[in-house]
Amino acid sequence: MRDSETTVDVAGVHQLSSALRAVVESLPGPVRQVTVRAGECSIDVSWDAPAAVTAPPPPGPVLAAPWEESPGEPDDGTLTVRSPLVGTFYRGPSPEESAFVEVGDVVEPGQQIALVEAMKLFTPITMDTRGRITAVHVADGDMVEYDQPLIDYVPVEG
Amino acid sequence: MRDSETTVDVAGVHQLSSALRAVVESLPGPVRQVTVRAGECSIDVSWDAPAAVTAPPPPGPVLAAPWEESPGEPDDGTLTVRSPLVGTFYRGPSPEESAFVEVGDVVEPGQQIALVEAMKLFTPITMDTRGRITAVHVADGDMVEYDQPLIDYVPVEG
Amino acid sequence: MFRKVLIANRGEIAVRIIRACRELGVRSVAVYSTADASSAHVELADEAVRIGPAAARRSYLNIPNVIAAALKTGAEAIHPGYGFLSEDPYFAEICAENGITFIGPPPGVMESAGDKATTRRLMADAGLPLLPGTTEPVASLDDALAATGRIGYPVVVKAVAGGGGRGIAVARSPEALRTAYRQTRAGAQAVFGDSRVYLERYLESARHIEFQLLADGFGNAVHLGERDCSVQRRHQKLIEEGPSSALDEQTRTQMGEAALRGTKSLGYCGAGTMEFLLDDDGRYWFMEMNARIQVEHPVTEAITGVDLVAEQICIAAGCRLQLGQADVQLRGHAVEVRINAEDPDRGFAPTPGTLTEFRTPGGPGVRVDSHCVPGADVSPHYDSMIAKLIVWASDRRAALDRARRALGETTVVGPGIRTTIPFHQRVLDHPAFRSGEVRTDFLPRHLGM
Amino acid sequence: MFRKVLIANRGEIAVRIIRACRELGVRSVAVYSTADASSAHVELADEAVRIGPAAARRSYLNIPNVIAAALKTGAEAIHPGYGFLSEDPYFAEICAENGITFIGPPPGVMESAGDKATTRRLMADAGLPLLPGTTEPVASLDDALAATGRIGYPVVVKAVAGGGGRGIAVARSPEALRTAYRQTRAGAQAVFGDSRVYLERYLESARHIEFQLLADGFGNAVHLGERDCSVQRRHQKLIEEGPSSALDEQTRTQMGEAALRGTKSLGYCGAGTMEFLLDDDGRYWFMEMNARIQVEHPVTEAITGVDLVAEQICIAAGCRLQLGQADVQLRGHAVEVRINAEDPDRGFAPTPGTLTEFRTPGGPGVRVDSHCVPGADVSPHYDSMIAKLIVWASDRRAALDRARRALGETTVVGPGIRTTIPFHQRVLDHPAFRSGEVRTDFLPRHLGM
Repeated sequence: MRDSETTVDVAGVHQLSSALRAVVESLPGPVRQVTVRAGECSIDVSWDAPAAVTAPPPPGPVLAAPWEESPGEPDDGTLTVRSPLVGTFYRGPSPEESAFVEVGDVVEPGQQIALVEAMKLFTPITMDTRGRITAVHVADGDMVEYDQPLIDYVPVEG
Repeated sequence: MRDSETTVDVAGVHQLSSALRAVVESLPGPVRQVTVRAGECSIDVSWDAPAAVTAPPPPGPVLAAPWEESPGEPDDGTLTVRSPLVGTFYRGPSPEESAFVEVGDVVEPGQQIALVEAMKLFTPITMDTRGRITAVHVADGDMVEYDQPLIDYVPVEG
Repeated sequence: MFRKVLIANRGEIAVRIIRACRELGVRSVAVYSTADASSAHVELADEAVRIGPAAARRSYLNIPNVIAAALKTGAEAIHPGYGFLSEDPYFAEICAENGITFIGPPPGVMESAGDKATTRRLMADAGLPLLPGTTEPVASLDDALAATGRIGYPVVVKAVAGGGGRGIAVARSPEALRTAYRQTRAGAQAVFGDSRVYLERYLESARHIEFQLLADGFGNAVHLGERDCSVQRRHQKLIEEGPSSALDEQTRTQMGEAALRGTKSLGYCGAGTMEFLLDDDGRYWFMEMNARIQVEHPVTEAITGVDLVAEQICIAAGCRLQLGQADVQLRGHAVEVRINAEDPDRGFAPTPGTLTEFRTPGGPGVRVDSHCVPGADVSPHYDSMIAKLIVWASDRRAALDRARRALGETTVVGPGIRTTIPFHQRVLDHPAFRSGEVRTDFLPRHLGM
Repeated sequence: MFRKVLIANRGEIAVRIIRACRELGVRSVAVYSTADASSAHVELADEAVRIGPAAARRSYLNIPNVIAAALKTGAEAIHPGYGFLSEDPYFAEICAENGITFIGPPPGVMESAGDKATTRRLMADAGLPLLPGTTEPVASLDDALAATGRIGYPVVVKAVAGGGGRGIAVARSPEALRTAYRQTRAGAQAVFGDSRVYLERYLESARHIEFQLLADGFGNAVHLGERDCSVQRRHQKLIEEGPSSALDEQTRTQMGEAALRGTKSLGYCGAGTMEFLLDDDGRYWFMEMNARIQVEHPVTEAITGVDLVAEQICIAAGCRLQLGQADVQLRGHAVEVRINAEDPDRGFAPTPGTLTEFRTPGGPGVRVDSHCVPGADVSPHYDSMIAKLIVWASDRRAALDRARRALGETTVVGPGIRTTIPFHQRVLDHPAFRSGEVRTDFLPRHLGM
């Protein structure tokens, strides 16, 4: 029982609007044009660019992953040094001293570029090959996980 | 008691939406444009790029259905008379008498072609249109379910 | 014991009954509408018979088709579950006429329990406390207005044929009573085909306490403690728990004995529930008798360890109740929440659709009763229940913590589908609910709903 | 109570512990290997730290990385689950050195319990019955052969550092003993880094009965009844149930008291299990003490209503045990079956793979503990368990019927994946199993396995 009758069925269009959204969300791929009709009411939509598909609902509790999962190697030849253990990342030998490396430095094979500390054991992080540092992903003193990207470099011919 | 009465058949659109998805998922290859309609409701979708097809989910344990689920109408013009109730199927008025129809018979609109008995009530099954009987799917005395295919026929011009 | 039982229902309760049959070694026959062709109860049963199209009136409420399905499959008994045909004495009679056992009370008892005026009279005779009201249906609006002189306001107008919170309206003034009287009569005529109504004093804020009962055909009966269903929205239960934090052992014993007395005076047989209101002075009042298995029965199963559906089937098969009152020991605390496809932010409007994701919780003390699987449709043709979550723990606080944990693990996703999960989480986190101070006005008072 | 606990494990037991933490209001930290990045324990925990590659030796057994993860996330305690680091006294010591509470017994107690020869001596002193055997490790093959003169054949050679059915070999003749002695020593050296072995009389057919124990740091201890784990394959448990149909109340009390006596003489603290063999004359013999939560702990949870993992955490946090022996009341019967990705027809060979379908049972009396969801990988790197199914009912027969019903509802499908479900169904249907006449030789005797 409704309190007031409307001459045009605005409520119906509202209801259809949510049905329309459900239709778009349920379909695979970006759609260009949709019409839904129920009795007297209908909605007709077309997108200029293909419809941006609504993001799927959040997958439950958010994983507290501080770094990109398997970011893959970009195509520009950049390589990544990853953490071989869990611990605290240090950019230099002590707070007073300067960092082992800075972005832009060219570093030699075997040269130390960072330090990871766990249980008072300090594990030096070293270069395998000659390269120019292009990014440092972790701040001094932050915790790193196993396999976490630490430092990016581009190989440089010897 | 509902807060708001549904003015348009949103439920119908929802059903149609899941039917639409099922259609898209069931078809081979990427589709470009689909329209589904049932009574007052319809949905019309077109994709910009062809829709990426999700593989249909495995059908799960087999339903113990004694007859083909929605066999669809074949292309040769055959139509099917289905049971309007649950009961026992009889081909003739009594065991002593002959069947109402046999395969090959041409039957007139309104003519009785079978009998379904439930709770000692006998429901005659009759033809809507003129047609030639092409198959009888159920044996005399077998139980039939609601909507179960009973008899096939091909319409014959009067 | 029966060899084969037909389940005249769908959804989670059909699944529940099929499970009980399987455990008892009884074959099960599902009936289903076209809309439910791929539903879990069809898949789980030993046999399945299609009985009609989606509309319940032409399928699950289609008595000739249900009976024909039972006769043709050789089912010796029919379990009606809840809703649909479960409280229809006419259906129980037809079962009897066709030599099929109806798993429930005898038709005469169902009729008495279904007629609220008759039940009130019988309960008054058995010495159960009744709220001030009319013992007979009121004959006219004038009679109703006159009766309030004795009863006082607020007053509730109830359809004689109603029950489970349907067919009732509250009036706080003579003007409101005029409207309530007319509307309830008209609604009752339309829905139940019986326009008779009676009046009862309305308690704005009370505990809804119900006792679970089991009675066999040999005069044996036990009660299995109470459930507290005070969290309601417009007289519909949303959360049920047991035991009630409002009852001490003495009150529990008294109310249980009263419930047994009332049950016996009805000549009851099978599983049933007697509903009471408990006011703030600790007085309890008989409300109604439900002659069916209830949605919230798992709460009692969790705290007593008794399988109520199996007991129903055994009693209907003519077995003697093996339980004595002393065997019924309550242990720990249980809570049930109904996970419905409804949008709590839009007045609990149903949100039917297809479940693209459906993950239920597990681990200790967690029970899920559901007919849903990923890919299942929540059909707009039937009720919107997706699952019942029942948790048990050693005490109420641990049970609430567990319920919260389990709800957090539950994933229900589908286009357009919203669920009551966020609502339940809000209630479970609410200090008033956690303190146990919950009455039937909890939602308006504490959640503004 | 702790604010944050790290779980140094994976799979269902990690999920189990995270659930307990959540119900207690404790934040949980998961650790995981690269292979488990999308595993349920990572998703359910409040935080997660990647600790190594798939190989357990470099991840779940990598003590520096586990400890670093705890220190960096501020976890105050580590729960080791079962397997992996759970019985490593060295790990418990390192936890202590780093100011982290190890949720388990003190390192010294773990060391005693882990050294089978030491435990035997302590238990003998506490008056527990021991099977004839050597109280000290045997020094040479000649000593072993000489000891059999006193012990008799068959005899079992056991690694001092073994346990849980690993590092043992049966000999029925002096020739067999030569081989068993050499092989067990070599294997124990390789696996445990400790080649010492001792001898014990071997019972071909006995009941495996184990008592669950809880002890706090204040000298309070209770036993929570027994589990019967007689259905074994090569000393590995496959089905566990409780109570045992072989114990009457008097024997249960006697064995429970003996278990408590032994527990106290070890200075035990936390949750533990004492394993006994019960021979056909009704005599029981101490076997070993397990200083961890066990796979089959839910059987005890089902019949006692006690949350063992929550109790472990509370005890480790320094809480007093709230349970007295009189509070422990056994109710009904529980059965646990392990659903493993193994092919029973090919010697229970693991069948890893991806689960395309995974549906778990529900309804009354059914508990599922699992880390699997549809799409999950059963990794070849770890054990092959997919889920534990635990059912409870009012008596043993009803519990077995329920287990059968629940297994029938369980769907595990994936390319190449086979499960132990058909095996469990065979056992549950077997007349000897149903009669309760189950001993450790059930598989060879009744199933020819």
